[in-house]
Amino acid sequence: MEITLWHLLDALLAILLLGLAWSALSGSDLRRGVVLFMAFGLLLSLVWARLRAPDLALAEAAIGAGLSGALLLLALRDSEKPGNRTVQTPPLLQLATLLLMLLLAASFALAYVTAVTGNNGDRLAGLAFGNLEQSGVSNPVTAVLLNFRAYDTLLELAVLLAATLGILALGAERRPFRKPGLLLGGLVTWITTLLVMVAGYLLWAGAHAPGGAFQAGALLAAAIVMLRLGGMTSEGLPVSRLLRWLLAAGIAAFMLTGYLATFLDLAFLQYPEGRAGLLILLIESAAMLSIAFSLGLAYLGGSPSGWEKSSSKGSPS
Amino acid sequence: MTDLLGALFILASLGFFAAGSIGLLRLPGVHARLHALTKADNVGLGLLVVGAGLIGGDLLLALKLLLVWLLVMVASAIAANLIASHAMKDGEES
Amino acid sequence: MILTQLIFGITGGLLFAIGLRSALVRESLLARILAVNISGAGVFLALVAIAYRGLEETPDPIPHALVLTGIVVAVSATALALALRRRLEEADDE
Amino acid sequence: MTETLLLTATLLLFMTLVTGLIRALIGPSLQDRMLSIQLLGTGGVALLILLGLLLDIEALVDTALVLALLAAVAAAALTRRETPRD
Repeated sequence: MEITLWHLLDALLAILLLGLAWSALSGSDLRRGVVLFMAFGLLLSLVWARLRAPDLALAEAAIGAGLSGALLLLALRDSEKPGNRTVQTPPLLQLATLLLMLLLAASFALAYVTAVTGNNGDRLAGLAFGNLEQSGVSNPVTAVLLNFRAYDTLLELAVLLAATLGILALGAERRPFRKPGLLLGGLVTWITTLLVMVAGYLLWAGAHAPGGAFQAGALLAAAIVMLRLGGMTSEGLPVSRLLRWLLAAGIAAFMLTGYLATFLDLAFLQYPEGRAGLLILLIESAAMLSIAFSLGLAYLGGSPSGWEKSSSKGSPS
Repeated sequence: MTDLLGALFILASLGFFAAGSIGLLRLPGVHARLHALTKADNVGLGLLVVGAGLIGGDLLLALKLLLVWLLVMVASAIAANLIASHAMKDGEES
Repeated sequence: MILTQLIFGITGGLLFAIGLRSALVRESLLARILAVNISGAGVFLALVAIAYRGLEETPDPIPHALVLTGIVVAVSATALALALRRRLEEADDE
Repeated sequence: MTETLLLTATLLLFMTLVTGLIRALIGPSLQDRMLSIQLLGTGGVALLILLGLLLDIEALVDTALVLALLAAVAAAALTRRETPRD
């Protein structure tokens, strides 16, 4: 095994990742922890780039460095009273925890070594690359997400919807932000425009280059967040029934395509020959909207104002 | 030849990035540290973008890189302003 | 096995352990949320390291797709946890 | 030759970013720490461009673009104040 400068870079990245994780989790200052966690997310995006995973680097740059950072910085404002829930760990339990950790570490290592060394040459990757031409897109990651393993993505959207419903059930959103000054107002205008443009580009590019519904959705969510931060109380997130439809759009598009396929005597979610590219783009557009509005809602931390009003409209009184 | 010139630009940019980092560490107070960050780093990135454009040798790529640099400049200028005024208000309140 | 795979695989395992330990022993809810996120990042890192094939080779797209969905699920779960925490702190106030 | 030069530059740039991160560790104020994140954002853009050249992945420039856009969102999230409770 030849050691090159690349391995030096790998080692430095790895050490910094571990150092940041350790210092983010040690110490009682939560503000320090959150900022170091943001640095960790940024660094992770660089690591994905280094490991030749540009799709992940894009998603992490939008989510790890931007959205979760914004979420956590806002969470810092909700005061937390220390000492209220002190956990007193008895020595026996500490020992048990240590043993459990060792066991987990051993199984992790075993699984890892098996995954890296086992079954050389006979991997799913070969299958994925072999069928790429029939998938309707030329970016292998998009092909896996929207065609070969579309079930996974459908269920992932369901998880996202479940989390959003949980947040909606928790009550009202945060109080709105103050009206911005001249400078921030300008920033909000041009940055939301750019975010929407780049999101559109990534959605379209996802078929043949890194990008797709997830990255585009995260960028649209960032645009919604930016509008809210700029003191807008209703722009970006449509209240009323439209929001419900948008939240469910991704799953709806998936299910509809899936059932339509069964009418054509195909399996559920099997795309008719030659139409895969178009169908994938349609599903991706719907999924992008669902992801964007789910993450935008997540940022509010509760149901938007006016939600109750619109929900009682439909129910019989 | 263009590769070498590009590499020279990139090496020159490193000096500015180093100045930014050292300034962030050594200068006293938030407002002084803002200088180090927004000025040095943006010049450094500018030089790096020129160097990368030369090495890449592709006009479309060069334009994209230029766009990235402009965005970073505007965004960091506004971010610096926001942080500065936020730090100022904190000082008044406490 | 490639050395890069080994480096990031071990790092992934360690991140998972560091995160899990903090999630179990810390009392602050926010710290626990951070810990679970770091633990998850460790798993993602191990998966992407498995997918890596070398400097010139195209990596395995399947773990990449898995991690991509994982990142989005992680951020939505974090948002739900933060909303729950906010509600909990408000309930303590009353 | 160019590759070795670029790789060395990447390593040196990475080291300067690590130096800047010490500010995020020692603070003292939250704004100081955020400055460190801004530095990592700009430096991260630079590193992504270099990695894009080295690994020959053009999409990493798109990633740099996204990183540049999102850095401002985090700064805004830190500094915005909520409307007072009535």
